[in-house]
Amino acid sequence: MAQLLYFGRLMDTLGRPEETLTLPASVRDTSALREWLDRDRGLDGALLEKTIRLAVNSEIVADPHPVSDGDEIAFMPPVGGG
Amino acid sequence: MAQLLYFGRLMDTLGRPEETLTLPASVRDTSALREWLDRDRGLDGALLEKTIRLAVNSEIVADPHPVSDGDEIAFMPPVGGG
Amino acid sequence: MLRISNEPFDAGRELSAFEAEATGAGGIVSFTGLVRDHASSGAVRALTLQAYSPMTERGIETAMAEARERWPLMALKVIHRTGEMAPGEAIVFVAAASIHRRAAFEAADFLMDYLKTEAVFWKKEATATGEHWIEPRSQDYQDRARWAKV
Amino acid sequence: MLRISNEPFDAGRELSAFEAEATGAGGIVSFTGLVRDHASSGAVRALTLQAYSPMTERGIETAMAEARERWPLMALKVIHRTGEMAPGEAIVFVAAASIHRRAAFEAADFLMDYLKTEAVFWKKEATATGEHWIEPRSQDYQDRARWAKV
Repeated sequence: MAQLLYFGRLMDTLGRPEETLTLPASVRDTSALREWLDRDRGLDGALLEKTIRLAVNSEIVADPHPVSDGDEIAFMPPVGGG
Repeated sequence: MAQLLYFGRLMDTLGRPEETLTLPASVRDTSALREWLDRDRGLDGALLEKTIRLAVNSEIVADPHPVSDGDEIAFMPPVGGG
Repeated sequence: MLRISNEPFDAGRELSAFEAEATGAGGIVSFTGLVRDHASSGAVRALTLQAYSPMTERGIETAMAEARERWPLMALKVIHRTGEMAPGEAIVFVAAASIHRRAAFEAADFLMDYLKTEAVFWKKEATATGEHWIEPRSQDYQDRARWAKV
Repeated sequence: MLRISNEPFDAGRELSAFEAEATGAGGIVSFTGLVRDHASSGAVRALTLQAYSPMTERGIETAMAEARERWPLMALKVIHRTGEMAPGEAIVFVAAASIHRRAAFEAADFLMDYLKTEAVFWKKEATATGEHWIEPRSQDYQDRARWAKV
């Protein structure tokens, strides 16, 4: 099982802040994960935007980065505090 | 009588913060005042330095500026607070 | 010193505490960011800040270490609120102490630019017209780019 | 708001009061200048600041008006000590509030550069080796020159 976290506006897009699921066998990296999840939820490309970055186990990664069950994978829209 | 004010290090140079005196008849402007007072007190040019500015009645002036009895004349070394 | 917390804080009290720690400093610069009361979509009712710990903390600590490398600082402090805040409440407080004021100004300025564009937070503003996620303005990215090492 | 006084002040308390006045501001920048405890001539025992009223006040008020012309400010405050101070005591406090942080940073920075090089004060530092009048460093004049209108 992988834990997926949805931050910022993606929390609204996905309708939840996080979920735990078993990755399909075809999903071995972040690029495949974006595509599969976007299609599975009918998001029309929202997860494919270049400005959405992924973090695997709390490290921001560049696509494609390996993912597997047991990983914590965060979907991060543009950040900014202050 | 004119009132002379000595600020900053000039307070030490002149040995007092201020004094009231009658200007000699020959002293009609700030340039003449600097020269007369410097010579009178034996200051060896301390009052002739370009960095010493004069204020007449609380307005900084450029030499030579008219002075007369009744004026408040301040001798100001380089300023700076903070 | 870094603190990320849901608890409100008082910028004045933080500055006093910071001054007491900054022994030997000649100048202290502080920045306090406040929840604005007006947005383009109307009066602001609330601002909600979301962080991703410990990534958020790690990023800010790295930026603070970079500031200490770039400028000679006696003390450095960052406080950042998370959770829901009302207009006028303090979101962020940055203070930098140094012997000379230029270093303190630049370090505080640098950290604010980092916090605005790279710190791991997401912001949602609630106004009369609903809730809106806010992302950095292009001006924020331009400000941040001033510090790029050449 | 400008205050020149022989009385000690607390920068944190001044920041809290300023924040309460700065309704609608998004950011507040403050600078606090402290009496240093070490000079090249040894440990500092005291610093004495002399002003020439009302020329000193008039000059600072003119610089504050210029800051308000150059940047959109919601509030602006300058406090300056005079008389004798001990190491660690606050000499000067400048605070600027604006909608966006850049204006607040620049206005506070600008006023400090004015205060360091053009404000009508004279400073005397007392150390173990005696008393020394301090004049602006060349760095202070360079900092001030950044704001020249071209």
